[in-house]
Amino acid sequence: MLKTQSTVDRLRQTVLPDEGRIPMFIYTDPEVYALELQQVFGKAWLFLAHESELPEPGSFVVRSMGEQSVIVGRGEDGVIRTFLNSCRHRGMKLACEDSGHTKLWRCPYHGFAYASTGEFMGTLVGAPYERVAYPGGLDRDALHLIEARCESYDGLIFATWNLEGESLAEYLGDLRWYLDILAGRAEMEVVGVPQKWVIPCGWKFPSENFTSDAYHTATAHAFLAKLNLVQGVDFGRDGYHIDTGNGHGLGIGVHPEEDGSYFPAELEDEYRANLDSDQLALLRRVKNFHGNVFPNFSFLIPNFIEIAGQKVSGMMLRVWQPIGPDKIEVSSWHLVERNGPDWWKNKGKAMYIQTFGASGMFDQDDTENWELQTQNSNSALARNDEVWLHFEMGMHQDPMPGFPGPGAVFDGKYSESAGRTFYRRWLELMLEDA
Amino acid sequence: MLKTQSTVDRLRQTVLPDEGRIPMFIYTDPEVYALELQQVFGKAWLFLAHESELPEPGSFVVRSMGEQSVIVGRGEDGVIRTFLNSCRHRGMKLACEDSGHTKLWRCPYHGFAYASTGEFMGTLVGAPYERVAYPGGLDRDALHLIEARCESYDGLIFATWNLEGESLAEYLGDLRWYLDILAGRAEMEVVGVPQKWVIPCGWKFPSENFTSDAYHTATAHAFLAKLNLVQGVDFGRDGYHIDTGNGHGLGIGVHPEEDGSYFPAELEDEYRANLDSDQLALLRRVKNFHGNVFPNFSFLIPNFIEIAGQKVSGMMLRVWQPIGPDKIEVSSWHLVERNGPDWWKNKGKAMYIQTFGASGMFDQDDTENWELQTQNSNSALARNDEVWLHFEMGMHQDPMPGFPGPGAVFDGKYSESAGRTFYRRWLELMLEDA
Amino acid sequence: MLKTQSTVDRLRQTVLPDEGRIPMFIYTDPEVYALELQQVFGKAWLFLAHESELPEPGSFVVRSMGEQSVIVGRGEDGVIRTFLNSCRHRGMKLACEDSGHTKLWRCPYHGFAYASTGEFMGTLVGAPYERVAYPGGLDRDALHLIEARCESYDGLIFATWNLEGESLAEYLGDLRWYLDILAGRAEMEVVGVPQKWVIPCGWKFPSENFTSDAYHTATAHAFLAKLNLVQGVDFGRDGYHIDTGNGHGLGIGVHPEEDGSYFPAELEDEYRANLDSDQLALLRRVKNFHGNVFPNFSFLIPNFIEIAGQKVSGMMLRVWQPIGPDKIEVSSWHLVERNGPDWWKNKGKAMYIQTFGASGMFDQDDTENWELQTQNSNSALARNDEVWLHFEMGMHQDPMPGFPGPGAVFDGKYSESAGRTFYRRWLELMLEDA
Amino acid sequence: MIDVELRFAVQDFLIAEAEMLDSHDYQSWLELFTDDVRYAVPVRVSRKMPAPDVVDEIGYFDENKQSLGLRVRRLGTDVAWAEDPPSFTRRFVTNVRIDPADPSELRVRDYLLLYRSRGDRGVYDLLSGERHHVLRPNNGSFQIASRRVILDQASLGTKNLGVFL
Amino acid sequence: MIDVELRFAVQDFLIAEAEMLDSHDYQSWLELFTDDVRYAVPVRVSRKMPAPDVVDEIGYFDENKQSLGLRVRRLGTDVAWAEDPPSFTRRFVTNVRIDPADPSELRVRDYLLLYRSRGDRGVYDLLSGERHHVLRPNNGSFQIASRRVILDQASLGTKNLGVFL
Amino acid sequence: MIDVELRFAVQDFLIAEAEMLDSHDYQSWLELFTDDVRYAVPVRVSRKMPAPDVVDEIGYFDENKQSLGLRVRRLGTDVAWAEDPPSFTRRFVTNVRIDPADPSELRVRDYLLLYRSRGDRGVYDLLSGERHHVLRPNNGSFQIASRRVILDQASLGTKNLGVFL
Ligand code: FES
Ligand code: FES
Ligand code: FES
Ligand SMILES: [Fe+3]
Ligand SMILES: [Fe+3]
Ligand SMILES: [Fe+3]
Repeated sequence: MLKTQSTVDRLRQTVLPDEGRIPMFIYTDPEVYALELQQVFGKAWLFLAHESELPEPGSFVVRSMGEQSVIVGRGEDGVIRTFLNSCRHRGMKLACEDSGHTKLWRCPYHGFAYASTGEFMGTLVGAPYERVAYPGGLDRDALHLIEARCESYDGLIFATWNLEGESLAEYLGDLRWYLDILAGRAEMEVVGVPQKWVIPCGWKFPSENFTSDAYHTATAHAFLAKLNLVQGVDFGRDGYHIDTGNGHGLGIGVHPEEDGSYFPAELEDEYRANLDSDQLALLRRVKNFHGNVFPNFSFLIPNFIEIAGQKVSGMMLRVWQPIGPDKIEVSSWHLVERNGPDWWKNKGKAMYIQTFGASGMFDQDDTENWELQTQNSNSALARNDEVWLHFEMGMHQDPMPGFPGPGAVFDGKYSESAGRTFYRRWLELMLEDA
Repeated sequence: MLKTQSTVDRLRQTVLPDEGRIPMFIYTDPEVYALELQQVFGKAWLFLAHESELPEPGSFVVRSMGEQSVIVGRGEDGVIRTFLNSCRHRGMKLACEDSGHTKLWRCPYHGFAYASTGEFMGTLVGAPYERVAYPGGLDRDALHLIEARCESYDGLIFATWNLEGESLAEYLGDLRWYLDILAGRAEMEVVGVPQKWVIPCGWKFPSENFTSDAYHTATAHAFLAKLNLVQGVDFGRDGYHIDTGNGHGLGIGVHPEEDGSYFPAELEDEYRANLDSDQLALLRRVKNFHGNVFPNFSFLIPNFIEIAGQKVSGMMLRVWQPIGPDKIEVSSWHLVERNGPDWWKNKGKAMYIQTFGASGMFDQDDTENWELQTQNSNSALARNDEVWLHFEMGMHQDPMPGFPGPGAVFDGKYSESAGRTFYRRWLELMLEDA
Repeated sequence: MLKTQSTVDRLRQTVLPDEGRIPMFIYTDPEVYALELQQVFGKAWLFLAHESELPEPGSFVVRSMGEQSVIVGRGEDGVIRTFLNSCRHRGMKLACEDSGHTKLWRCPYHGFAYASTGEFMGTLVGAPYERVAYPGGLDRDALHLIEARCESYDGLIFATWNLEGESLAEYLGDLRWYLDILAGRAEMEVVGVPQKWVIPCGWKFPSENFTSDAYHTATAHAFLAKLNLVQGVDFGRDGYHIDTGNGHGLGIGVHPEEDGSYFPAELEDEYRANLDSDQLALLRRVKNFHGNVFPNFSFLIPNFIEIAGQKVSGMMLRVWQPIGPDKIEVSSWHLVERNGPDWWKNKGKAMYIQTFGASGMFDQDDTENWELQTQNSNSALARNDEVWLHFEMGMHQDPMPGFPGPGAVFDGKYSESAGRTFYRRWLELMLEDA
Repeated sequence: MIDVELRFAVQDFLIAEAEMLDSHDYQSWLELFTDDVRYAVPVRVSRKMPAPDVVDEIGYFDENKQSLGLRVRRLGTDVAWAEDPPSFTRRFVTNVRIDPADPSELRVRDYLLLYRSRGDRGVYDLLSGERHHVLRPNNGSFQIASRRVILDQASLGTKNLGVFL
Repeated sequence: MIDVELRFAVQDFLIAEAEMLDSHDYQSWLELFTDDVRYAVPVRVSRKMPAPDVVDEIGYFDENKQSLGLRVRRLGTDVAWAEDPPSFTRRFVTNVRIDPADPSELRVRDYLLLYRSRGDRGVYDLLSGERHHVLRPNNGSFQIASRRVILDQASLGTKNLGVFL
Repeated sequence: MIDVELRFAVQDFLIAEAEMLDSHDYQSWLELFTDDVRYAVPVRVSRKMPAPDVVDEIGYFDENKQSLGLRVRRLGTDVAWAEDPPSFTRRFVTNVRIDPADPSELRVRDYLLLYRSRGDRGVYDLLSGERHHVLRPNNGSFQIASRRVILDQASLGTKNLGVFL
């Protein structure tokens, strides 16, 4: 890291979450980014796929960890693994497609072959002449695919290159109680495939937005009020902001008890079977639900809206995949209860596509902000004085007592507590063994 | 600046204006450029706009200082100010358009609002809930827009991030006497808006060309002779080259006294009211007039040509805005006397557009040179020995005595004296506190 | 090289050709590439053109050395020279076309002129006023074009910036015996001009492929077998792999003695006049012939195929010109015996175009591999542990005795010996005076 | 051989629609659609042959008249930030094919190349795709009863689809 | 419904013009213009709606027959460096619309996509815009009495306009 | 004035061909060519005017029916790695010109803009050029007896020509 020593020093001096101040340059500085790929994306647990995307043995999808292409596959033995998408011979990609099904990956360059479980199968099944080319034979073990550590929670598949560190469960910590409500309340499935598109913005802008930015809704998404799509709206304030203390954060918007649950009654039993009474009680009041798992995995249950007499919401998962210092590829999955009634599935999907995703009216507003913040970040880099961003919301606020869920829970969603923690965690990783 | 220490050393050893030698790599080296953004564009006075572009209180244009987007606006109080186009909250751009008119900038992300004078107006007018989101309130002063130091001379608006340094008047120094002739001789106005286009070239190539390169005309613009558009032409030699000693430079082509002034008689009185007798005498002999204000602001009164019996010239202002080490966005403004006669305005504009600007026959020749010099500069970077550029013209020539205007004035435009001074000034800034 | 010190250390520790291990990051790391431009392309002999491309005095082509544009021209005196395509005045390109014919290069910017032999001819022939602009005159010698050291072998023109180092003959060493068979067996000529296209891949992937990768044919080009275009194929094994010990390498596929020569009988006499008996004997058995001259010049006589009863092969020369860390511009020349019979020329050309070049079925397979290896290399850069590539083929194999040609010759083309030497030579240059 | 009048009627209709969008006349544009219109842009994926590369279960757009109307109304407000200032767009319509089998529901396909610039420093986006229309004759002209657009990217190279296809 | 013959006459004329420019036949091209032609390319700006985004007070081109002639003569010399070697250009003409109101002065609009490459390492520029023509019938064909081109960028992404639009 | 029926017959033919290629129906595409077809794509070079910039002695393609057939058969295998997954392609065919001099061998030219994406992160290639066809009437439709494509780059900006032009 010699070459970025000056960067490390600048980070140490200028990233001040405790004071609610974050310097603008860190969002897109190429040297900060190079360090992030190693220190953050090289060590954190990264979301890759939902188990429903790997229905059977042999199913696989191609995803990314940092900028590295990886194969997430369910082996013939049913176990889900994550491999670097790189042949052990000369580093050719083994899978060039987005997804597929196979017993065996045969490299298109020289034919080295690998089982769906990662073992090197020799070249015999691939190219002939192994005995001739390698009289001494090849070292099977040395040629096993490079494998990441892969674990799931509530059907959400994560992997990390940090083979010795904390488990996924430890990594998620207090967030699990809330993830259960999001993704563990029922059997969930991805509808189709993720939408993917490219935004010219630094990956931390959207991540921090989902972590702790309930406040932007009233202005950024002002069209809601202009078009009277929301009445007597609280502009996303009513509810809770939760700081789980390890970089993750979420906001839960709630509606009055008396409204009764917005979720389909048809699924009540399944919910009850999967959630404890406190989680169930909270689910019944959920009006919207957003958050981010450090570093770049977000989730959202958009504010319910009424379509032809029925309240619906189309939930989604998001990965803000960096593909450069100031560019991301967004993946947006629509997730729904597999056993949900058709009206819930159909209207939920329509609502999701019309309001979110590449053409989504909300995403349009947000991408505009993230892109222009990114342009300012790029130019801030060269300034002789720092441009500070303001992260002071809820700085001196105390968590509310007596909330059933874990973590520091704040009354009302207007707080950037989890955002400050996001940067504490980020800085910690960036400076680790520097 | 640790990371560019090796660059600083190389500059110290190889940039030798006194010997008329400049190394090729400095024109596009990414590290030199990173340093320039801080040392040159972070400290120099930069031209942004002409006062006629801000006709009334609330008028604003969006321009650049180095790579930073800034708003140049006339406040409700009539004062012209320059602000970083970056919200104090999270750095979103406040103005995304090229120009406009407003009493108030309301940030599209969370609604923080700012008066046209830069004061933070709180979020009340913007987004609701300030009292809820920030119970302790927000620090109005800390949230004032980041403001650059902004001054005008002869209607030319400049700004700098160097808040304590010399004034614009001091910065321009001896050049002012000549700027008066260019932009102060009468009430001037920008016609429409600037043309803008992108050229793959380093910003110093065009800057040095306008500073001291009268010599290229005969060859680069040889079509003039080929098409007999110039007779008995002196190929741009007759006249004066002026080195004001602080990095600025200009060349003034003159015609014989007896020809009488080429400028419209209708404006004679206004000229007399604005210029002293020496300036007036010089204006009467001006055939062409080009120069550059360090670092990247150029001006030009092209050689007069006769259109249907009347001599005209369409003057222009230029900014060679770097948008990367080897890329610029050119802005070209057409400036004319507001009270000029129609024939002067109409023919002058036609002449300007037909010969200069993106489609201009002269600019085509020049962009070709600057682009290919840039390609050679990019590759020179990797050479084990330096590629030297030749800057020796007029090196041992003495200034002429008795010229009424200030600065070192050379008889005949063929001299690179001001070009050498340009690089002296440049090097000085680059090495400052390095 | 201060800034890449950390890179130099990493290279020293991780590039281990003796162990058959090469780290993935070296293929596209921007800092490795910056070092390569200086240490490898700044010092090695680089192929530029074939003498038949410069038919007469005044003929010239524009080519590249590293990223630098150079003019390769036959002077009025008939001598072939290589000049930096950069005017000594301000570095404008003297030749902007791909090829041409001239007595004199006149710079389009200010008119400095140069003879086809590189001497500065003053500006008189170019722009007027030299006496006025430079009363003291200009130093003719100092303004001579920057000239590289240029030599030919078998009609192949090479140049280097290393003016004091080994001669081309010494540089090629043992490879010459084989180059004679390739390019010296008869009077050769380039058919038309080279094809050029851009591939997003690091330059070393194709270079190592031509140096020592006979093994990929069976898999990468499996369509041959699928379409029964090859019967009883040995998948490119039968023949010899040759490691000339200085970074160059080649593979020669042979057919049974009894088949008799595949080359046209019409040329037998000319071959005999140019080759010694051992070379001639080998030529008679050549079925295919591929190799690479360190660093990035490859050649290939593709496996002969039968077209309408006649065996033909369309030979080619290749330069893998880097135009960035992970991008190359390929130039592919089709070379043929000038005195060859029409059937050989026509069918050979058709065979070349249909199987190789931008649309070539073989090149398509290979570009796919090189592009995806490049993507993996780009991402490997950020890994906390190295991704090793496997280079162990033929590691413990001894050269065969009694082969008439020089160098270490291995029986059977399946060996990566020359590939390992390629990286030994590469590392040596990269670490030189570091 | 398809009737010439019909060819030009269809072509003029598609070209007129492009002009409405490129000049931001969204109100007129909305009226081109039938009340029962289905406007869909499925997701494209990169798969080994012969696996299908269009995924209809999910899309970038999945609209009806009401949702299209909502999008248009939104663009009429002064808070549709992403398109104010609006992108400069140009919709090049070529390769028109008409299937006259059912005159009451013409099946028409074309190729669309959409040039989009936010006017920033020479940068622009290009979107390419094939459009499948169902056109219903409607006094002298047509109405769009269905549109399905197959985009030619598995990962869209434009920051958002704030522009219609 | 516009007359078919007229449609093809106009289309053939515009396509023939594109061919002249793409093959550098500037002399023939010049003759397509009337002596009183006005050829203008105004500047485009990025403004908040509903402010106009075309500025006619100033332009990238503002030509008459004489100045077009000068440009053409210049291209005929051996010192028009910027276009020698010439760019490889291709002018894709689509979305043609004809207003036949005044047959003596046809108002025609089209979309122009201009591909331009200097043949360098796969790099190219694209210019996109709408052209407004006034065509005067001229024995069997037309002459261009007026052209106004609205480019789709506020900052042109090409090093110069050494090519005609 | 060229016959309207002929215009549309030619245009429909070229558009149908583009569709075959864009939908990877190579078998049907191959049948569009006569047995004696010559399919050539010469190399383009950057030269000072008036030197010719097309080099016919060597090309990116130089095919006959047999070699085209081989390419098509290859694409039918499961080892044509470079196009499996296949590129998403779109061939925009415009500026069609017909020379009806010899009805039995129609000389036709058009402009081709080929959009190509491997579906990766918004990246795409664009190929531009002019195509010269010789079309032979063949019961109601045509067959291609000759094709020559002039590409607009001296150094192709696409990794390979695994796609037909
Ligand atoms: S790279 Fe996979 S087998 Fe060689
Ligand atoms: S960024 Fe401006 S209000 Fe938040
Ligand atoms: S750069 Fe060549 S003469 Fe000035
Ligand atoms: Fe939002
Ligand atoms: Fe000039
Ligand atoms: Fe190969």
